[in-house]
Amino acid sequence: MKIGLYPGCSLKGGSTEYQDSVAALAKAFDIELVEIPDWNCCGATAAHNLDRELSLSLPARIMALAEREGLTDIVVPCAACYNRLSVTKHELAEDPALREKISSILNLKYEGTTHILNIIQFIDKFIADKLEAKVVNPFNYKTACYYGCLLVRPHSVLQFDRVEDPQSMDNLVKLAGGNVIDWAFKTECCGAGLSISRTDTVARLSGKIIKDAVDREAEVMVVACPMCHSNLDMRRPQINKYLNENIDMPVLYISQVLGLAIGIDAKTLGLNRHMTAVNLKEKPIGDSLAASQSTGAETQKMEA
Amino acid sequence: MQEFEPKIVAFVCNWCTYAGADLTGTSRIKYAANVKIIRFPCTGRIDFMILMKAFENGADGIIVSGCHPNDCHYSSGNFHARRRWIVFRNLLNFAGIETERIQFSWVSAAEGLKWADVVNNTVKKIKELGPNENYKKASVSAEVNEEGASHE
Amino acid sequence: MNELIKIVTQLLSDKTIGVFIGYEKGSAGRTRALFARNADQAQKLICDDTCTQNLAGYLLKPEIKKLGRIGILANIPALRSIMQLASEHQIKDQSLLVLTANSDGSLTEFCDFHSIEKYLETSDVNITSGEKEMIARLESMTTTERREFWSREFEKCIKCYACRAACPMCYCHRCTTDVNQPQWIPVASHEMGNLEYHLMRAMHLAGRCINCGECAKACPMDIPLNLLTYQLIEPIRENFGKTAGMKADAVYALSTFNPDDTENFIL
Amino acid sequence: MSRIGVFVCHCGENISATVDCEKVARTSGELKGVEFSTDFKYMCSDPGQTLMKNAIREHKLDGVVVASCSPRMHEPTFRKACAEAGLNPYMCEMANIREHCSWVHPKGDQTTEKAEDLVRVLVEKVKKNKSLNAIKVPVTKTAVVIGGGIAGIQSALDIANCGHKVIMVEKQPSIGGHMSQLSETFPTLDCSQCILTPRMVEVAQHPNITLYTYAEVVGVDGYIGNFKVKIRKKSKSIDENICTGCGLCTTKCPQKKIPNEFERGLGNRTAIYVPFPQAVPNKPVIDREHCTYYIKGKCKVCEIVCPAKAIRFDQEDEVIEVEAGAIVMATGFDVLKPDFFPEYGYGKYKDVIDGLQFERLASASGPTGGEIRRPSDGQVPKKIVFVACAGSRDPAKGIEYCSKICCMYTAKHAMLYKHKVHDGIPYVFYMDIRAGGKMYEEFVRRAIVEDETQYIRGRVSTIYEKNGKLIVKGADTLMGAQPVEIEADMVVLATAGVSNQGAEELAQTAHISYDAYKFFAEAHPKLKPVETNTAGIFLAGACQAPKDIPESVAAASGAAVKVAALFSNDELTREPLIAVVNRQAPPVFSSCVGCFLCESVCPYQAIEHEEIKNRNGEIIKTIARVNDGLCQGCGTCVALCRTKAIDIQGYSNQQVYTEVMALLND
Repeated sequence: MKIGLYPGCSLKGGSTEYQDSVAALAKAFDIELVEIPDWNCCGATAAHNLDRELSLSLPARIMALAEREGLTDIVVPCAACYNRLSVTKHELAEDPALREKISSILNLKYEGTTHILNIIQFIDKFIADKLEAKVVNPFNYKTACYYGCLLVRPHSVLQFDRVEDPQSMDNLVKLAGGNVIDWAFKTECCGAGLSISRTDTVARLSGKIIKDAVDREAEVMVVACPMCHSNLDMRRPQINKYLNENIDMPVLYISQVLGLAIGIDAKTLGLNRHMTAVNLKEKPIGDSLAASQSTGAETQKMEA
Repeated sequence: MQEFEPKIVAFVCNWCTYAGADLTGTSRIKYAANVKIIRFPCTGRIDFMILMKAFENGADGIIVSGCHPNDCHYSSGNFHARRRWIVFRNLLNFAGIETERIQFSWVSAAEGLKWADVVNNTVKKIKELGPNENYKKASVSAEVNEEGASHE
Repeated sequence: MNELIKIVTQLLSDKTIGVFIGYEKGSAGRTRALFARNADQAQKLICDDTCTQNLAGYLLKPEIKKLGRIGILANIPALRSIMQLASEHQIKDQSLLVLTANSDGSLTEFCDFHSIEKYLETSDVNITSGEKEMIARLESMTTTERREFWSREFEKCIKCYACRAACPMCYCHRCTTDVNQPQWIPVASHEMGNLEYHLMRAMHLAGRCINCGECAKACPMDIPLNLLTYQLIEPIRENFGKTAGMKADAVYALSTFNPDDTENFIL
Repeated sequence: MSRIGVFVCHCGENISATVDCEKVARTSGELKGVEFSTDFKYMCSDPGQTLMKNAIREHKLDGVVVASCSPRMHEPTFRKACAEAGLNPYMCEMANIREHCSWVHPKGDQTTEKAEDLVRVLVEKVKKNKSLNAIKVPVTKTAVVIGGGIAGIQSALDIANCGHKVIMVEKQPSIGGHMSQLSETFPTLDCSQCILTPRMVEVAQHPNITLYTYAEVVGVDGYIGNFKVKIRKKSKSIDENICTGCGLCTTKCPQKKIPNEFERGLGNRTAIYVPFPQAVPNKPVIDREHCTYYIKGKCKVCEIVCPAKAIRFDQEDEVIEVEAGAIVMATGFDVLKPDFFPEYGYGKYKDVIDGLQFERLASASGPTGGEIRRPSDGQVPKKIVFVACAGSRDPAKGIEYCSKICCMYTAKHAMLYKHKVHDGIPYVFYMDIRAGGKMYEEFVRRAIVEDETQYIRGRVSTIYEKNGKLIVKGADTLMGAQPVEIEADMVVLATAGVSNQGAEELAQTAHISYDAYKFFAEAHPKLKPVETNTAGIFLAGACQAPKDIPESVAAASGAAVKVAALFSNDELTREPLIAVVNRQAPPVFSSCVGCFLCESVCPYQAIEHEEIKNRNGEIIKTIARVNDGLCQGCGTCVALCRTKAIDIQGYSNQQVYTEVMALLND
């Protein structure tokens, strides 16, 4: 099975462990990830603030290249890239004239036939139903799933999960044997692109997120966005300073969590590359079963 | 040579298009005088045979118009009419009769301007198509045969 | 064949039915309809591949109806006629005794509509490939060419109404052709009258025609007038999802609607 | 030979400015069958009408064509004038030479010719017109009121007090509806039960009202004046005639933990129960879903303790059919299920409740006896956050419309809370305060000024629990969209008012239309607000759209007046422009062949089967018959009928055929 991969800058730079873990996970499920040849910047946080056509042309070129390669499903692990590609696809689908114009700017035919998948959608579509059978080390930790903003907003475009109270990552972690916590900061702002320019703001915003998770006894936090990860992981010293505490709860990518669960070794998954050390204590398997069952029961009760 | 002035009959429903054409009048919007309206309670009442009769008697064009879908005064008469027209147009086309000579439209009681447009565009189109020779030819032979056979 | 005679003889003798409509040998090597009212007459019954006429056309004739309960040897078109007539409230369930000859020569007896519906589900009810080709050829012509084609054909029509008489769906006591207040269809068989008669006939059969072709077979002038109604079968199936003569409780395609019916010609 | 009169109107200069009216009158006078023609400045004026009436009498006219404005304007005027002159009103037709001619074409011969054409068409049509008489339909002077909330109660009492019979159908075991759940009512803060219960009792005791509770309407046939309504009386498992309502059974029932619907789940009830103490009728029903006997096959404690021996375990549902002349729909509304907002935690946190639950908490007869105590631990909340527009005006997640009542009841809730918990702080998150209505704005001001309710203009983004508090996060858009966090003890969501469950099915059963939100649709949003498109069926209260109590009551009385007006005559008259199936002499009887393809084409179910029988009672033929009470005259059946057996009066085959002929053959 050939799936297109758009890594974007983060996965090639600060978050190579995300790329490594996604690759390892795909390999474990016999999925061939094909990096889109000659890919370019998605425009990130800057382009759409400056120039609309530029902000649409950049992602459109990426998708047009994928179309040319005959790739239909594109996994975009970075939530920011996923957002830009999805928004572009949506806007060009709505406006045929604009689509023509962008095609002519690119000098490349853009049809809009690719499916853009974020990491969770990718796992849901190609891995989830085979996952449980492969779990060898249930991820039996109290886990806080953090989604951030870019995965779920704007809802009218992405149509992904519940916008204020998403569940999809929680469900994946449960499949891996995890004990997810119900908490309040799943989609609160982490500080996003202020990561570099305003570390004080990031410390305050990300600090609240970390604090609430820890208060609810989370042992580990799971994310699906390199930017969230860098704020919550790399800025931990500033966060701890702001909170006046010493919180060492690690922050993992969802691909790393699932990788661990199916027995991929920590090094391949790049766990050693995190700023906040990942020191997860081994737990007996029985614990996790009891835990996941009890959460299951709770969820049922809630739904009822 | 005098310009061809087509004869066009409009079969319209009382509640939407007739009222829409009234609005064209109250708004003093001008349109071609070739079209004359015959009032029906509903498009559902319009029999395909009355369209054939209009052609037979020398109409160069026909307009059929009523309430937009979901707006029917009788809730569904226009839906039934629409089905009938889909089939009738198919048949006319297969029999080699120009379906372009029948203009179907939805004109609501608020669309006075649209009514004027429908009329003007139909008149223009029928002028381009010219007189309805196919039917006229057949009608002439009919008149000869029908002499004295007309009922009253 | 003997099997058929045996069954019908039994049915007639024990008065299960009053008359059986089947086929017998006619003149010039052709078959013709037989209305067997007793065992003797039943001996003349034949059943072979010359028996193609749609006998359902006789079901509503008062002369036949007064003979008592009717049995009929029905081919696929006749079965479909029965279904269509049932949906038009002309035949009641279980009022008929229907026999059908299968391709292997065996006989199937239907006691109710439901079993006929089941049987038809797996039967071929399409028009023949030859007829399809004819329609395609006409459709590929220009409008003027088609008009000329039909003009030539309708010119031949002598308004004998054999097509109407042969059609199992033309059972009205008073055809619109015969209405003279107002005179919808010109009486004489001139071109206009003929055109309007045939258009009217086709519209009245739209969504009801079960493509037995009896109209064209009956035409003494060999006008392919079955094509007019056959051509409408596909658009009606495609647009409205309806095929005539398949269900006894079917709702007529033009008696119902879907708010989402689509067209491309209404402004 | 016809004797037709043609009257050409100048309409001041509206027609005569572009049409040569004298010429139109002159040429139409030359048409075959035209006995008299004239033109006049204003045909619709008194002298114009007098001129017409005189001409009809003087020239013994048997048909009239008025060439003037649109028939949609003055057809009734001229038909009435004809009738006054002794001519059947349906022998009058109008040629529209104003809207369709003089106003849309320039002055000139072509315009005058068109006017002449139009007159000729109508002259020919009139020749084919037939004298028609208005249709008379008998009226059954009984009204069925569906729904026993305040709207149904008001409507029923008003109709019954006019001296007509009323049958009230309520699906719950008691009448009273949502109003009986309310604590106090805005803007006067009088006790809801206190003003409602006397009305409920009045319904039960009114000699003209028959009350069926625990019952549903399952079928509506017929038409205005002559409905047949099928009512399913669900089995109550008790004999109502014997039961004294002592209530002993409800105290002994072993099933005591069933969430009480009336208390919105904040209290419990037994399996045999009376929904609330003031219920009317005050007799219990057995909820078979929860009753031990129906589940396990044994128990029957209620039967054992019942002093009147009124328990009937084997009682079955009963379907009855009643005849009625009119129906009032008063089925009320429901509130949006708050699962639209997972982020508000309804269902997850016990202390996040909806407005109706708060009403029960504040009600003196409620589960807390009127004390505001939070459901989780019974503590008195010190801070309550009220969230207005929880679902209303929210196209993304809820519904697009304004639920209208929430602004007012939220202000009321804040006040009630403050009156009961003096040191408590009520907060209200709102979008706008919509307080149009008598004393409404003043009421909200009181909540803000006197009762110190903290109104925050902004939406709530999320609610979560932390250390036993509900953290409400929102924005204050009047303070520069500043984020706001409130540590509340309880949250009340003003969930949107939506159409009742089953409203769509009921609308289909009754053949009335409903809108995109499944509220019943009125016939005209301004001028026919309590009528439906189906003659004889009226609307009262919140089944039409969210309404507060005064509005519901006003609409209910409006509907009642419509019913009373309908019942003021023994017969009602209708325009005779309807379809008819032809009849002929035997043996044909009718050219209808009884294919009944017209049956499903009729939007009004007006096609019936008529059996023609011989002297021995044997059926000779079954033909279609048009029910003249149901037929509205669309003519769709006429166009479908292959044999032309159905025709429509006023637009008959003869008439339209003649019009086409006249138009094209000048």
